[in-house]
Amino acid sequence: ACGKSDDNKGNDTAKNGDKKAAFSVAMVTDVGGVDDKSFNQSAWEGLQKFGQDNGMKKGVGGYTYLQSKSDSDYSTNLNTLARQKFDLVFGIGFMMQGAVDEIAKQQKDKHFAIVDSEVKEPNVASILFKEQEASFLVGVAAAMTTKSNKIGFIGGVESEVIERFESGFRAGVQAANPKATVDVQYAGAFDKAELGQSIASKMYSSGVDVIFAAAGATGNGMFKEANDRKAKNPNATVWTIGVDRDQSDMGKDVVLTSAVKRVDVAVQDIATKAKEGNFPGGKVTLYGLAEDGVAAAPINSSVANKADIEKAIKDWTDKIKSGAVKVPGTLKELKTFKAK
Amino acid sequence: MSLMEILIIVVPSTLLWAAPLIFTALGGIFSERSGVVNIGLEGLMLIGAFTSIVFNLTFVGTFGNATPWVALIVAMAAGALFSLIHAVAAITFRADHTVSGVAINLLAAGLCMFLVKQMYGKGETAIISKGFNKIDIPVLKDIPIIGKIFFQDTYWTSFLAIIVAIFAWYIIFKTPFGLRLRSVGEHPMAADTMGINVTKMRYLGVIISGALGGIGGAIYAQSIANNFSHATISGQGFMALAAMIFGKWNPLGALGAGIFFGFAQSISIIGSSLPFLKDIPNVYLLIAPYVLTILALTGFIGRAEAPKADGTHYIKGGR
Amino acid sequence: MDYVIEMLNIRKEFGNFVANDNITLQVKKGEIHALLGENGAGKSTLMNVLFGLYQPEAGEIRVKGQPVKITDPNVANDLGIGMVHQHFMLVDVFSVTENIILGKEITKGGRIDIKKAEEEVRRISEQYGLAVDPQAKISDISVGMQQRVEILKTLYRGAEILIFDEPTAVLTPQEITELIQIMKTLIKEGKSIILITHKLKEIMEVADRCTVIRKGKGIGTVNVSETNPNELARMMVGHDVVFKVEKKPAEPKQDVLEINDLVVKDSRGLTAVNGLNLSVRAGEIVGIAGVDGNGQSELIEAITGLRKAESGSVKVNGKELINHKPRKIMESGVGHIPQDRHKHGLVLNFPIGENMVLENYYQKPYSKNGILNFKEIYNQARRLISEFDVRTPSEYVLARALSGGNQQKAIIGREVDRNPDLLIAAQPTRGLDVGAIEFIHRRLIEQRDHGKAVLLVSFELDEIMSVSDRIAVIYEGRIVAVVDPKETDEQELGLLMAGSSRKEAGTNV
Amino acid sequence: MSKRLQGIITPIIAVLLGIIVGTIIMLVSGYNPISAYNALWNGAFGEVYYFGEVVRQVTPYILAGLAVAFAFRVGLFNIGVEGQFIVGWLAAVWVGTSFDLPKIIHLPLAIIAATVAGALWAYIPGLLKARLRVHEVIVTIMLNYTALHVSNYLIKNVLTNHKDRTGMIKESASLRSDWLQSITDYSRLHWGIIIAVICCFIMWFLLERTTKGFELRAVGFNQDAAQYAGMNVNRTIILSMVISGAFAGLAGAMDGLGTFGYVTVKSGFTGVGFDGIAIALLGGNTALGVFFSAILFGALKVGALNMPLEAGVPNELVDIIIALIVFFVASSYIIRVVLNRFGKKDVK
Ligand SMILES: Nc1ncnc2c1ncn2[C@@H]1O[C@H](COP(=O)(O)OP(=O)(O)OP(=O)(O)O)[C@@H](O)[C@H]1O
Ligand SMILES: Nc1ncnc2c1ncn2[C@@H]1O[C@H](COP(=O)(O)OP(=O)(O)OP(=O)(O)O)[C@@H](O)[C@H]1O
Ligand SMILES: [Mg+2]
Ligand SMILES: [Mg+2]
Repeated sequence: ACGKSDDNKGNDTAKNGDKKAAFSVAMVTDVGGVDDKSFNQSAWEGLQKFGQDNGMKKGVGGYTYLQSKSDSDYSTNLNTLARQKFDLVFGIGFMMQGAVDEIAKQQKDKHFAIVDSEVKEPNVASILFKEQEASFLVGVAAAMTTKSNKIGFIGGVESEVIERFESGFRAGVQAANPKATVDVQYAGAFDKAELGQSIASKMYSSGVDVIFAAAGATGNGMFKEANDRKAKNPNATVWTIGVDRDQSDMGKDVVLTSAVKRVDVAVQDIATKAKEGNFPGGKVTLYGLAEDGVAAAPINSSVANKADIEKAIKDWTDKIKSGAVKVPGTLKELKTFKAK
Repeated sequence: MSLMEILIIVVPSTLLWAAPLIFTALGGIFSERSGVVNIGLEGLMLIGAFTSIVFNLTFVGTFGNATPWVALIVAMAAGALFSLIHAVAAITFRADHTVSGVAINLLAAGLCMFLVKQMYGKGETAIISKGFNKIDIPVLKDIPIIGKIFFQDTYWTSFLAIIVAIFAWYIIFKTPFGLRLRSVGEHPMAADTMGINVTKMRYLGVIISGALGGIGGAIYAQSIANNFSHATISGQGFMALAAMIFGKWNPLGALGAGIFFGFAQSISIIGSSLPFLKDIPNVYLLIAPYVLTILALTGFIGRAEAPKADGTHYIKGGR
Repeated sequence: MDYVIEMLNIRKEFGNFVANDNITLQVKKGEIHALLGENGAGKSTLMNVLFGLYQPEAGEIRVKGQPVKITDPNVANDLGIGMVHQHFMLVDVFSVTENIILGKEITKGGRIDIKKAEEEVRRISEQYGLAVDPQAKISDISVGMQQRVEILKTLYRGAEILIFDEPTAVLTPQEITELIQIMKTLIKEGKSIILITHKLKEIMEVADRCTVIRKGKGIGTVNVSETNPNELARMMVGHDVVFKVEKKPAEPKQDVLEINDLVVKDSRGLTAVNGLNLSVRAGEIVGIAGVDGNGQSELIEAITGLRKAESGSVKVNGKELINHKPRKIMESGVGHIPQDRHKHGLVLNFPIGENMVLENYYQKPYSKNGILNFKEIYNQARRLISEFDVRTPSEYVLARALSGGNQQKAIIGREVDRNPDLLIAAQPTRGLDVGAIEFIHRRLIEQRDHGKAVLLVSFELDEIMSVSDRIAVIYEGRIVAVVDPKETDEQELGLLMAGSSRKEAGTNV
Repeated sequence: MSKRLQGIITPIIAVLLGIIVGTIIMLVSGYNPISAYNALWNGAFGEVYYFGEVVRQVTPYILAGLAVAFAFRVGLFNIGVEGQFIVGWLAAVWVGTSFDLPKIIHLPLAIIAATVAGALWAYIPGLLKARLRVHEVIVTIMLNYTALHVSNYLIKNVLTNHKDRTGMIKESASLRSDWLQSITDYSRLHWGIIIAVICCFIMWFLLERTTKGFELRAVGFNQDAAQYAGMNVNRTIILSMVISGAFAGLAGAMDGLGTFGYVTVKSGFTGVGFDGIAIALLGGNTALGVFFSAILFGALKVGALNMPLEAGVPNELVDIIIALIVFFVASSYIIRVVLNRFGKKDVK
């Protein structure tokens, strides 16, 4: 509401934007904030795109976000946005499930959406991704890239979402190269880059040549390790696979691909539906390959068999989209998974 | 996995993780040896991490490959400057050292994130392009066995930490400065009657701790995290504090403790690849470093005595 | 007149309190000048002003006739003024040499040249006859040696004028003799000395002149050869003082304390009490004479349960109490005036009132059902404060704010009031002025007369001789002799304390 | 100026100074301080909803502050409140979800479970300190991480079947109240605040009025004298850690049974335990002081959430202001010196 901050943001706040009671939408991030290079950022990008496409302004009455500083802030933030009369409020991340559930019951005339979790309330749209499908594809890529037949997986904190990444990834590896083994290790944290780095170092040292990290900022350590190894020895085969968005910027020589989760697509989609009066309240909307909700990022151009990999990914994508292959989303399903 | 393989994996990652801890713990030692309790180490690391990343991002064009080293020096200066707040509060204003240290932590966290948002308009910085890289130490790397374990795929900063720790030990125990610093932390009134400026020594102790804490943060940021966000420094300062106590306020002790922490951490990582540990729940490996530390403390370390006047104010003529 | 030091009309205030009010002190070259005054008279303050630790509000200081501003101890050092403080200013964890060179280190290429420094220390210590081990850690050496280190510190800095603040309060008779010898040597070497002491005997023995202050004001300076202890005491307190404690012959009854073959280790794991036997009867005061470090502290700690005994037996009223909990022992009728009043005797940050019930706070009427009854606690405190003449603004001030003498009176009041069958008094009068000492001695004797057993540990032979009914000499953790104070003298005791057998000592008389 | 008056004025001045410096920072960095403070105020007290949220936030803050303060009073630095908080939260939800009992039994049982869990978690450093003289700071730091990982494991593998979140606790174990929520416009205000206030009283009473408190304080000031006086120093050290941990565990129950009603897998610390350190120190480690500083912290934290939206100011600014306030309170010596100087002038 004051001089400089407005200039900075290049946008206006609500105070002078009272033209009409237009559609407004907001989101609450978890402690990561909108620049976590991961799904908060992706969600915010989607929201911004939606806002710009619809000629909305940033701020109250348009589109905005609130960042949480701890778990107990989710509820307050969701509530604040609902009170500011935003028509639709997104809660980004499974951590917000409880808070969304609760506020949705209280603010029955408002619409909410939750990403990565399910809330069974008529005014809440639940957005779930089939992470396993994207990670299946990167698993295929990993399996076709590895020379040592040793592949690594670094998980952040053991949770349902990361379990989907893990099982999909392992299924993909298994499908494309049954001889390859996957070394799975959880760091126990999403914010400990040193753990990511040490785990990656261990994996590379023990012969692993492709690692997939579904571990937030912990994964940064993996990129660091791979870049270091590459810088030291340009002939080293140290591949990494990013997560959530195309993380090729984390190291142009070492990022093989990324398991992309198009939170932005989902957010835009739900927002658009809500604006048009088709809000999928009370329903779970699943975003998988078929819905363009997840994808494998482009394969690094310096991979020798890039074309083969791309072809394989295309084939598997078709199979998955058609339902011919059902990618396992839990470790239990993985046990019985057989690639046809 | 053979023992050799294990060592080749464990040792470099131990040293990598130990380096920032060692620097910061050494900082704590200088401060506490002078009698000023410093639980603000976390904050000092934060300032160091923040400064180094910002500097690195801004000046990488100017300094090229030397950027991380220059950033290290800048972070050192920033840490020293920031620690002055603690010095003024704890020494001149006679603030409770613990309270002031807590304030340092809170302030650093708030300020750095505030500035990141102010400068970049978002909650975290970009990734730096020139950090500290893996290296093989020339000559030493060729020593049979040892060379491969200790001197290959490692970081200059790790060895810098070891050298600085030894240097700090020398300073503290072998030089007039060290003698005076310790005397001020043990019995400031005695030092005063010997014509030593207690206030000056304590300021120096705190400023050095700021400088070393800044370096610790900068090393962490530039060799591990590669950018700065709210999560970059999350608890490492407290681990450094623990390393300082674990090492009994002795630089070589802190060196050992830092390496021990790094080792415990690495062991927990390697554990999942060892046949006999493979099937135990992950949680045991996750808590292993912490439990090991507690066991080590109860087992062979025994009681650690802080400098006698640690945390006290020196008031001329007081009792 | 050839004065090395002149402090003219010095005034020093602490807040609203005037600690030094227009005091003048003039010290001639080559003399030992005594400074005498009650506890809190302002002696230490005056010396701290001279040493640059405090800045005076008014007055002038001249060194060798030149007016000077002594802004900090460095300036004092440069002017050749050195001070041996009342509370030693030594860093426990440093070696003797490190303590001496601190602030004026001998270096080689940036590092301390410890070899050379040790040689230098050895050289000075030989020159002035101050035997020390340059490599020993302060925490490992005796109080006497610590004091020699203090003196060496000043000499190392080339001090010409030495200030001794109550140097003998912590010394054994032998050490005092040695110190007096050292002071005489120093004078011969051309130094001048200002000596603060409460012991008139010492003043009479070594001092040339004596300046007396009372309640912050200068009373006057006298030539020692032209005065006597009674006059000095009168100047100091403003009225006549009785020195000799009046006491009736003891009427000892049954054994209250019986110690058999007691073995106790010290903190370093060395045997400190080594098969000690001792008994104290109801209605008598047994004084333990001995050089510091012969197991006195460990003995007391073992009796009171503060330290684990290895073996042996400690019975009080016939009940075995060895290695029982301190509280159990206390409840069995043992009272204890501890040696270190700041460390053990008081919680300095508690009000003096709460300190008065430090040991029986949990008993009725101070506590009921686990709840404290502050009314009763403070009633008791007020009673003790008036009965034992503890000078304090109120019972609510922190114990920290009281002077040493008054803190001690409070502790004694608390212990005596519990009316223990056995009262252990360790160094009960250390650092106190004559008035306070007399008061405490009378209280101890009163306890005896009430049929209680009193065990007195003191390094002051005077005190041991005048208060005890029997004297047990402790040497290397054993009682080596038990003598009747009426049938011995300081010399014999001194020899016994140094390890000679009774016979040898006897033949030496 | 009387000591008591000074004791009240000094923190107020510290708060004012913190706000002044915060204002300067905003001016320098180009934000509008008036709208920022306005947003802060509105976000804390502007609506009854926010007021309810402030009180909700204050509840665990009071208890975490008491936990730190209590240990401090006995000369111990309990950095482990965070870990004790986490295990308390877990235990409360565990009991809250696992049984079907009448409220009169279930709720107290859940609360006691949290208290006991926190107390046990703190018993470890207490025991190690008392018996082996191991520095409590290291042990509590290490136990924080241990608590985090163990509780995550238990949530995934014991409380749930590989879920990230437990179900809601049974109504019979809940501290929530429809009435409290309705009068505060659906804030998460719950009955826990009563417990927190009672605990303030308990802490005060325990320390200042009871025999045990006498021992605890004596040990805090001078262990040697306490031992000399026949107190069991080791037992007192353990007791103080246990009580401190009990407060921390109780704070966890406030979130487990009140604010959230469930527990989730945590990717990092909640921060409540660390905020507790600042709260305790700001409150001078006394019960009343903790009460007021928890209110200040709670209001600032909740109000801060509103600042980016209403005033475009990053909410880190509030962290800075909190830090500054802690600083100025710590430096109250200098404030007192200045006050005394003014005081004197007035008299003359
Ligand atoms: N730092 C201080 N702050 C306030 N008052 C002080 C301080 N130091 C000393 N005083 C006051 O000055 C008076 C003189 O104290 P000083 O230590 O000089 O006495 P003293 O003559 O050395 O006593 P003693 O024989 O016990 O050593 C004391 O009674 C005390 O009230
Ligand atoms: N920091 C202080 N603030 C207030 N008063 C003080 C302070 N330091 C010392 N004093 C005062 O100094 C006086 C005595 O000081 P001093 O150290 O000379 O005591 P003392 O009687 O010599 O004790 P001791 O026997 O322990 O040497 C006390 O009355 C005390 O009130
Ligand atoms: Mg004195
Ligand atoms: Mg004295």
